[in-house]
Amino acid sequence: MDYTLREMMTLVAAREIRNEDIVFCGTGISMLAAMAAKNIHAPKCVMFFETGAIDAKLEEIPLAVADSRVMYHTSANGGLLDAFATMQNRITGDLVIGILGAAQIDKFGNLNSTVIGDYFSPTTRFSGSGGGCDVASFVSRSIIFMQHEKRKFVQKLDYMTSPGHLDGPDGRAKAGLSAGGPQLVITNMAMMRFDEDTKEMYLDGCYPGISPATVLEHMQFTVDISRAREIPPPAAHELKILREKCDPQRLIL
Amino acid sequence: MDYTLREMMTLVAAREIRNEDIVFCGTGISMLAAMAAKNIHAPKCVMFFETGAIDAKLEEIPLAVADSRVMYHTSANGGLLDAFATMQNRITGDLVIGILGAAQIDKFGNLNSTVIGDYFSPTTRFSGSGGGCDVASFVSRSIIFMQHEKRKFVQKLDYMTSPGHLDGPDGRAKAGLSAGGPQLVITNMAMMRFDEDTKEMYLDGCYPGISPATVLEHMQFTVDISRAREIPPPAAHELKILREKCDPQRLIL
Amino acid sequence: MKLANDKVTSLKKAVTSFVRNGCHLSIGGFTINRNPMAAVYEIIRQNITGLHLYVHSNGQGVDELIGAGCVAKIEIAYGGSGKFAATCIRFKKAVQEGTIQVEDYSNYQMTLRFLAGAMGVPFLPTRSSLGTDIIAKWGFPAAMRCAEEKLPDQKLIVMDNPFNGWSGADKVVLVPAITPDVTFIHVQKADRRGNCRMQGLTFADVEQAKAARHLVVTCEELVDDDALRKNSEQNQIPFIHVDAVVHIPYGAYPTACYNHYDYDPVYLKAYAIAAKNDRLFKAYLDSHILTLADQQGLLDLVGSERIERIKADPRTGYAADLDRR
Amino acid sequence: MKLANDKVTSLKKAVTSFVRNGCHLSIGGFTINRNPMAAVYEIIRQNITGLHLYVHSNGQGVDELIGAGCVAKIEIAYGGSGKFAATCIRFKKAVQEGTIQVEDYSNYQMTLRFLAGAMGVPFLPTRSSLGTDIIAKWGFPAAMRCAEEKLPDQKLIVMDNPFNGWSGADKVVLVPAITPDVTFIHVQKADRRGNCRMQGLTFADVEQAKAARHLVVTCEELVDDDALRKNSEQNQIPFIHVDAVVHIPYGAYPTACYNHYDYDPVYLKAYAIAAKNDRLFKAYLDSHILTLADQQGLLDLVGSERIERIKADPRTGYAADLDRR
Repeated sequence: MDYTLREMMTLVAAREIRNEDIVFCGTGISMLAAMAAKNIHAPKCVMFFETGAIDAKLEEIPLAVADSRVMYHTSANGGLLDAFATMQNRITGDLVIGILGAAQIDKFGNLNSTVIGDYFSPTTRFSGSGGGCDVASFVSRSIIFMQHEKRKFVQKLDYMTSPGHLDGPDGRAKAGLSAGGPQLVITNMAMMRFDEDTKEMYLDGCYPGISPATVLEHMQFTVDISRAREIPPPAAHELKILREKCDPQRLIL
Repeated sequence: MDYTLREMMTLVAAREIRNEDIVFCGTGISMLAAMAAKNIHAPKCVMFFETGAIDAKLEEIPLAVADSRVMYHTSANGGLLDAFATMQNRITGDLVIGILGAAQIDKFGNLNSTVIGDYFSPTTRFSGSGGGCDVASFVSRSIIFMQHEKRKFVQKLDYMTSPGHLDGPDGRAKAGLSAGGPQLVITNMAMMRFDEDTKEMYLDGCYPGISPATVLEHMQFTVDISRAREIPPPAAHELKILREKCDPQRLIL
Repeated sequence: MKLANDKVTSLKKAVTSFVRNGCHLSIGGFTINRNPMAAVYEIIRQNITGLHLYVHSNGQGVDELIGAGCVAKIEIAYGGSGKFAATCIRFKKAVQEGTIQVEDYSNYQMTLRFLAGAMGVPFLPTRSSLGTDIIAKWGFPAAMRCAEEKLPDQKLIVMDNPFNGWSGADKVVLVPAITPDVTFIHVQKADRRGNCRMQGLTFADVEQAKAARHLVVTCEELVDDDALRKNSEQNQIPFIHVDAVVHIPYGAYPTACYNHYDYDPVYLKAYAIAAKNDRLFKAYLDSHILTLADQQGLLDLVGSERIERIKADPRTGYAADLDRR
Repeated sequence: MKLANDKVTSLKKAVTSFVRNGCHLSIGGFTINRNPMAAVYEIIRQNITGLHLYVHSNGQGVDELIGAGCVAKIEIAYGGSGKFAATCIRFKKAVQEGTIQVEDYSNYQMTLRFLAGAMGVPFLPTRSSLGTDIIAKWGFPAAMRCAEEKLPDQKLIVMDNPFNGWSGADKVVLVPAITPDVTFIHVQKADRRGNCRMQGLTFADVEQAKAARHLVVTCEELVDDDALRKNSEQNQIPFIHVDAVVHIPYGAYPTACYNHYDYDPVYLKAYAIAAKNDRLFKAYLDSHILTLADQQGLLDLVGSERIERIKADPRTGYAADLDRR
């Protein structure tokens, strides 16, 4: 069955979401991944936006986390203070899995979504942290979406917007952050996890037809590929639900 | 026209409230003073409770600041966070006049509403600060209601619950409090103000038939009586409004 | 637990599950309004002791818990029941007799402490209480604080404003976060998953609720699953904070519940009289709590005529013209 | 002013009264929802320059203010308009060309900074951003901060937790309070005295509103004086914070206003195209803002058919089935 890489990425992420998760969603495929999980295997998982919307009934795809579509049929319509407190508070925060994206990532899962070039005279300016830095600081588990390109998997970030494992195993603890950090990087080629001991990224699996060597060619730094497996392609029922129930208008896919 | 001292106290306080004031009210005669002001000469003044109720329509007398009667027909029903932030915030806080009471007061207008005796094994325990300390810390103007008794106007408080002028002219600034502090003490005998330079209490006026000497007999410390005048008794229209409109059931009076 | 679809349970079970001897407890409400009284009575019936209680301006609920001997330590801003007891009577007695230990804060400080807990930060700053004995005198001595893992080492900390006088402040008081083991609140409406909607003033219930490890909600009305999803900006507490939901009409009685019923002046006056005398108070505990099965038992004892009298007028939300003298 | 009974005025007058060249301004809303766009357009028409802007995740409003040359400095967490512009286009351009100075915070930090202003404290703590460049890199250099009285000397401060690890935190980040000279927000309902009721998400509007020295509220519906006094727990902002009320239906257009209308995808897409090109953008400013008298002028230009299309469906609060591709 034909599928796009964007569909693959969405479904790979969806598979990581459990029934017991509160899913912090951004715009785009991150919310689509949560919608897919909810419709496929985790009906009880709770979608949650930094704008303060909890457990919205998404009859249509929101085009921003402040889209009025996230306000419909929610458990509560609060504000930013409520949303971030829910993540910073360990009682509820430990239930949250964050989904993030960025312009650059390093081997410890630190993210840049602020600038390319010098911070004080950037060649490219991006939107900035938004809630990204907050989520990355607070939640114990997160999934990162990336395009697999050499300029994006970098030796050194031009600006560290959101903390991953910082400089390694003790990075978060030394800085004063709570335990946890990124778990998973999902790209248009592969899926990476972080080694339990070194907190460095390693290749967990490649998409069908993509070799570990190809993956490495698209990164500035090398990662362990010894644990790589082939990731199963989307199943027909997954694709059907994603296409027909989650994004029938193809607004994101 | 006959009147009780409680009526006199209430109306003396009411006269101090202006149309431009947000009045922080406690229970009892403090809210009655605000109601009287609103009905007599300051229809625009806003009554405000620490529970978060703003500008309630008090069709009946509340018996506590959390009485459901303060929740009816308000501008907003918030919570304690809203109420105290409104006072701590200088933009709105400078509009607020607080009305407080206590078990003990000293010459600088500091208040005790916590214990008589040693804090760690008190002979008498009172309710504690409630919002009293907060209001006294935040607002720039406050009125204090007291019974004029020797055991209440003391040389030294058994416990300082709420800050007045602390130890004198620079007391609040040294401690880190904002400017302001108590303006007025209204008792069952007299009205006291605080000297602009020394921040010590002085006798501003006595109720009809009460001499400055009598007032001094009811205090542990001496105050300047040279500025004392006779305070005009309640006018007939003031009493009529107080009795008929504010507390017809005589719940407080 | 927090994400379960149906959290409805009995009060008996909720108390048994979440309230242990010596646990750190918080109850919502303010003086004589929306105290979770049914829960308080069940805690008393289950003979829980050694509680560490956190409240701001609580009255009736605190006084009954203390009077029944459930409380060892309390952190509080105000113990009073309005006109019915300017200072809560059993609270006063217990402090004077040294049978409970008290730590005093102001109302705003207690509220900020709950907010800090809810936010997941160790403290919040305020300018309240600078120069006072709330700062100088610690009801819980430093040694006890250091020994007890569930207490912060300091009651509070006065700190110079590190932003060089920014906002006109030279100093601030930092007050430490509270994370109760369990909070009980009583709300007007909840659904089976635990979404809550309060009417009238919320006091500090939202912060007390979100700060707690476990949250038990008692409600006047248990509503259909979709009922609270319309106009959900009115839901102050989403289900993700909630562990148990108990449907108890008149669950705040004898305190008030806006839009449902008023406080019962007859009850509160009789309570104040009983509370002043140990023998009478023991009789009160027996007749009004210990020998009853539940809140319905109390309502039956009080009788429908008195309950009828305090029913809220739909226009004002309280019982207009109630005899409260 | 804050206690006046009738604060209704024209937008022109509100902007003239409260917005000066170089003043510190904040606008409510989030990306493409409930931005106070009518106010933004009036600020542009009045040719205000040198603004110091405070926002969290603002999109359309920020981008148009920057594009029109009103802004000199901005403190911000996120400049984006959802799918229509992942990064706001004129914002991006202005930063890259160095025509505005930026200070970056996270969304929570900006919200806490507004909350600190609203609370009247110099700072609030969070655990966000420890170890990142948000802490290490200051967009506004220390010298500039010290020179400008209206800026705190430090961007933020990392501090050891003075409560010895309480709440599991070893360190916290303190972020300084913001007190804008004026905040503009757009709400669904307001009365003449300024009581406000928002529907759907409130974002950080409440904090932005209460932090400001002056607050201008634009509203979809101007309601009778008593209308908001029922169920007033739904009023997020009481009148005591408000300086001016302006009645402007479609005051958030082309961004959305829950229960009233959706964002206009046609407008936002056309804007994104124009914004990418200086000549087209100048033409856009002329045709859509500068040559028009007011928001009604914009609605007339856009035409009733498009306005009809974005009208909110009463069940969901947005325009169901709107073509948003």
